[in-house]
Amino acid sequence: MPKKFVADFNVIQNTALNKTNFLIKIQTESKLPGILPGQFVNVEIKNSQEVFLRRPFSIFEVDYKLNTLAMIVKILGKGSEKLTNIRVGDTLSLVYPLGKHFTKPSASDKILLVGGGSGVAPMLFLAKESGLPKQQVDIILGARTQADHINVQHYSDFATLHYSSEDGSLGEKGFVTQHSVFTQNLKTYDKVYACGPDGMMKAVARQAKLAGVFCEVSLENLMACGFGVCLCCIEPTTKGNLCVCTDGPVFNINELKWQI
Amino acid sequence: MPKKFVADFNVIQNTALNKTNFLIKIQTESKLPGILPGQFVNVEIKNSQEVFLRRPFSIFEVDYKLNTLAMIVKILGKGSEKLTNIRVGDTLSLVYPLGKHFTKPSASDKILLVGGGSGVAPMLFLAKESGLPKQQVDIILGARTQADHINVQHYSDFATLHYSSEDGSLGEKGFVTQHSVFTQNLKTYDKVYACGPDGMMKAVARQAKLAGVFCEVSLENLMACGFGVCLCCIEPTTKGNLCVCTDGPVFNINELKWQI
Amino acid sequence: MADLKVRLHDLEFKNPITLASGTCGFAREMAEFFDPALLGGFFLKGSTLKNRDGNEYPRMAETAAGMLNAVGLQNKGVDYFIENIYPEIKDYDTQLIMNVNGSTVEDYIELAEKVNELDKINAIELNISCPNVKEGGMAFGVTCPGAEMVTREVRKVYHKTLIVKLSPNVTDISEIAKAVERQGADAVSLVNTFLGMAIDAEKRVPKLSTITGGLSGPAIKPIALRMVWQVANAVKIPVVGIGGIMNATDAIEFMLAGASIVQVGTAIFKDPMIALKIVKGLDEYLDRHNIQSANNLIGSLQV
Amino acid sequence: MADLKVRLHDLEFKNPITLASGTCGFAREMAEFFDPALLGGFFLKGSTLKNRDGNEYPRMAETAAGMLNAVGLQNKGVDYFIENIYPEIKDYDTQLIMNVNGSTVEDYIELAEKVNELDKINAIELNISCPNVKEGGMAFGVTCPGAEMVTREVRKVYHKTLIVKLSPNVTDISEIAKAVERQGADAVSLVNTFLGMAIDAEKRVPKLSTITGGLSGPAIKPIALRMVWQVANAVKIPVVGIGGIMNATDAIEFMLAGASIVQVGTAIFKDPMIALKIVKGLDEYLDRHNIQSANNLIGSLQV
Ligand SMILES: Cc1cc2nc3c(=O)[nH]c(=O)nc-3n(C[C@H](O)[C@H](O)[C@H](O)COP(=O)(O)OP(=O)(O)OC[C@H]3O[C@@H](n4cnc5c(N)ncnc54)[C@H](O)[C@@H]3O)c2cc1C
Ligand SMILES: Cc1cc2nc3c(=O)[nH]c(=O)nc-3n(C[C@H](O)[C@H](O)[C@H](O)COP(=O)(O)OP(=O)(O)OC[C@H]3O[C@@H](n4cnc5c(N)ncnc54)[C@H](O)[C@@H]3O)c2cc1C
Ligand SMILES: Cc1cc2nc3c(=O)[nH]c(=O)nc-3n(C[C@H](O)[C@H](O)[C@H](O)COP(=O)(O)O)c2cc1C
Ligand SMILES: Cc1cc2nc3c(=O)[nH]c(=O)nc-3n(C[C@H](O)[C@H](O)[C@H](O)COP(=O)(O)O)c2cc1C
Ligand code: FES
Ligand code: FES
Repeated sequence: MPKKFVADFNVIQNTALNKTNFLIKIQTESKLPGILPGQFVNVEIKNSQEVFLRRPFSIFEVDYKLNTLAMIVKILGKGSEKLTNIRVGDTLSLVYPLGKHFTKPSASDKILLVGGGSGVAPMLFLAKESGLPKQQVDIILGARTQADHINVQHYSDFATLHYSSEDGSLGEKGFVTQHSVFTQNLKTYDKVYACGPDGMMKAVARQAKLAGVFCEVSLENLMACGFGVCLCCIEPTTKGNLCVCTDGPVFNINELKWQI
Repeated sequence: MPKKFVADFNVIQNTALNKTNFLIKIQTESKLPGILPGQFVNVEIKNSQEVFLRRPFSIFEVDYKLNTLAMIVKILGKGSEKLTNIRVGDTLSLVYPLGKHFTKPSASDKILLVGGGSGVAPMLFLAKESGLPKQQVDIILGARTQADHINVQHYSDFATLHYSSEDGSLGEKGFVTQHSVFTQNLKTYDKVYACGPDGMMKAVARQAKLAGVFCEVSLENLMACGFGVCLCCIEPTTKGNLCVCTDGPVFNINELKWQI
Repeated sequence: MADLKVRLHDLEFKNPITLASGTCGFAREMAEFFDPALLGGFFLKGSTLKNRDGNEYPRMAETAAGMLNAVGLQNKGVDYFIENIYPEIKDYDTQLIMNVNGSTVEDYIELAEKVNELDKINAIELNISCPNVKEGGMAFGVTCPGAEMVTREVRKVYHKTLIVKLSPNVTDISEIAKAVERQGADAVSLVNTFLGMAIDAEKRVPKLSTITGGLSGPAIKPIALRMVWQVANAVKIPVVGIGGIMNATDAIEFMLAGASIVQVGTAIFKDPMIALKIVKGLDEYLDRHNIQSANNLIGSLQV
Repeated sequence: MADLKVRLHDLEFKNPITLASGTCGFAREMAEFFDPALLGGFFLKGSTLKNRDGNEYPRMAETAAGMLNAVGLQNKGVDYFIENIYPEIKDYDTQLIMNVNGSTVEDYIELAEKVNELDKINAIELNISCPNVKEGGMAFGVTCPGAEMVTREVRKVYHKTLIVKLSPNVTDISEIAKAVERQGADAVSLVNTFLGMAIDAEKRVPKLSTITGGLSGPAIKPIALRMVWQVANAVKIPVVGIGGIMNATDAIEFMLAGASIVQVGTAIFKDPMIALKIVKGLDEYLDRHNIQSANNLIGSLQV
């Protein structure tokens, strides 16, 4: 019985969330396997003379009834750009589900989620799937300016939303780790989860380590295969070089060899 | 002053003429240079991981007022297939105009045009541009069956149309060279022009040579550049190996080293 | 339904489609997608005597129709394999072939001795062509004396099918092939990756931690195909064709050029199921061309 | 607007972007598209002593991100060039460089002597790396003694800038580069095409009349770039970078790796105007990175 799959999905939605972020929703005819926050898919970029390999994207939403998946794609280069040009009705080949998920919080946990850039996708998924009452879930969403933020208001059913932006145009001014929720309450959380640019995750990890709080981050190393055979995506850890695609992308910060 | 150009054209029409032939009409903002029947364009196939080089297509129609060109594209492989998927509003990069044209008939000439497959395009263009009254222009269009023929009824303003098909489903049964117009009247023509599959052109050439009639054919050798620098498209001739893209595609059959 | 069975020396493959070393893990990773028994075989991830951490990140750069890798033979060592991986995969109903790598001849010998004891491993692929390690690897594979020496010594201790994997980074690959044939290789496999390089123009630094790495994928196919053709015409032992095979047509081309079996590598990253599609495509091709057996395809190019 | 001027030995190029031999005809074909004075230079179609018909059709096969050619140096011979083509192009305000090819050393010498007399040809590119001819060509370029011998003999009779074009079909291209440097080459250009092959699987025949041909285009770029990097680090004479350059970024990568000028080849077939776009892109890059002169880019990779 296979545990990982390759299949063509139908594109049923492609919506610009802002200038560079797109919500792409896709549907398959087969039953979806169980998927947890932190896992990702590897997407084929068709019709490009420049892109050769697939591109990994976090799973953002799952609907097991409709067999749909959603992802948030930020335009970074040629592959993501091409992907965001896809039209409803086109097909998208996925390898899925890939990688390890975030540790599920226990019922009494108070958790803090920190998302930056396209890293908001797995954070929002985790907020929704945490199973915790909204009061136990805080989420800080960071971006450069208001225009870089995406509208996630409807997630306020699952978490208390906090915003930060470097220029102060939305929420508190500064980096996510300068947000008052982060600086003042960090120690009060049982678990901290982060996904976003390297610098941001390292800053979160540094503070969490100092505060002695459980912290998991989701890495975005360059990948060739996405399922553990090429050994290109490795990250140095206390257990040696591990594959981000199979041993991660979620890592406990204590495992990582980050100089923080 | 450049004589050859590279430019993006806008696709303004893409119509299926039958199952495998498409009429693609494109428009440019710049003024078109003078273009004569037999000349061709080299078209970039975008968004294909398999196709690397451009693909040559004969010019089928020119409108100098609207600055439009048309070509008839037959699906043969991956490039032509991709090309026929293009949508109105897309752009198409062309290198143009390329190659030598057919010898213009003189005012008193009676001419016979023989077109097979996608070779009908330059023949119809030549019929229209010959400047001769319809009575002096006969055209035999050949295909395997009726379904492979395209509807060119409106060209009856310029030429008398004759059809042949291998199964007899349209016009006379058999090859173009078995058509009664060809077998009975060949010697009565001042000039014979042919474009189509190699086998067809060779059969036409053989008969024309026997009959001592002036005959030009348009070759479709594999090309890399299309403008005379790579020397890949050569055809052995009485003047040595000549480039089909610059010395041709139109050749007088007496120049060719065909074993006919 | 044509007969897809082919032989490589004294090994039978249920079909000529296998997966290349370093691109299919230890076969169990592929078993998460499909039943390994459906393929001719698996060339397992390169093993060394001792644990190797491999090179630093980044190890990968995408290129036109290909990729560079600089993995550097990361693996836990042959003993770990024997104790922890072999038991899990040994009953897969397919050919499992170890890919062995040394920094010295002694390494190769010791590895071969150990693998010789493994019941379900019927062959080794001697990798003398890895461009991504400082010692050994390609250094042995780019000269005739080097290639001969390793082959000769391993031949002495290894009693099953010995396949030597050749480097394409040489002036005349047929000479190397003939040299290893002389020393008792049962087959040659080619090609390993081409030494290449990628630069980040904006940052003005190499894209790989090791500056250079190994190029694979469809970009290299025309060169690999030429080499397989040359070698198949130069040696009597069978040839394993590798390099940029992405679909059934590519596989067929390598067989026409003289390969008895082929390995699919980088294509797996694009589509983990690709090898099954290639088996199907090969079968259809043989039927369409009225060829009874895949054997009849081997070296049947008309020139 | 940065300063794009660069030097190659004692030649000045108004910018480092030139077109590769065999892909830009005799420059006049390009002049039908744009003013030749806009480019650094043109490496003219390979000339031989006598008229050559070249190989039979088909001479071309498309491959993944590249193409194979088997033109085989079709040209009308150097005398025809001197009488009929040279007069037409000699006043183009750009560097015109002859690409000369022989079957024997004597051929090369005689060619060099003739070209030496041409006022407006300031350099020759000695092609010892053509894979598409039976005699001479690559045979000279794949061994150090062969490369040395041709270079030495031509050096004796040719008094302007002597560029030797190297074959990538070798185990160690830096050795060949060092060998020709020793014999007085003023620069090396690399790479020529890789020997490759393509097969028509349906017809079961080779796609080229010559079975094998030369691979060019973006597919080969990573290998070419690696070779330019290696050679630039091995010799003191300047290096001309060639191989799969499709855009300004590619050209910049070759310069970072150590090329003083670059040649654009196959990309011209895709876009005859490409070289002008590359000049513009290079200029923009230099401005964006605050680099005053293209000279400062050469070999400035940070490793
Ligand atoms: C597990 C995982 C989950 C991810 N989830 C998401 C997601 O939900 N949404 C999203 O928008 N993106 C996500 N990413 C990142 C996404 O894969 C990259 O943005 C994408 O691959 C870029 O491809 P491209 O072709 O657009 O960029 P390219 O044209 O290939 O590269 C553009 C530039 O970005 C750099 N770059 C490309 N990929 C990466 C990377 N992974 N890390 C660092 N630098 C890189 C390149 O070196 C280059 O400089 C995820 C990545 C991983 C590994
Ligand atoms: C001067 C000229 C004018 C042309 N005019 C037209 C036209 O008006 N309309 C039209 O439909 N086609 C025309 N063609 C042919 C057209 O260029 C080819 O059909 C097209 O390039 C095929 O590309 P592809 O990618 O679809 O086929 P591929 O996938 O590249 O090839 C499919 C198969 O066809 C063979 N093949 C491809 N091109 C040729 C060729 N030129 N000669 C012989 N075999 C070939 C290949 O070897 C392969 O077996 C013309 C060609 C030339 C040289
Ligand atoms: C990521 C990666 C890792 C590889 N590791 C090995 C290895 O451990 N041993 C080996 O012999 N070849 C290794 N190779 C080379 C492949 O087995 C194969 O020879 C090469 O990739 C060419 O085939 P392809 O173009 O189909 O990938 C590796 C290739 C890649 C891409
Ligand atoms: C069709 C064709 C013809 C060529 N003819 C010559 C030649 O006559 N002399 C020569 O030195 N190189 C010749 N080359 C090699 C190119 O100059 C260049 O070295 C090679 O194509 C790699 O560069 P590219 O990838 O940019 O094309 C030819 C290449 C092609 C594609
Ligand atoms: S991407 Fe291949 S092992 Fe992780
Ligand atoms: S196609 Fe290049 S010369 Fe004709």
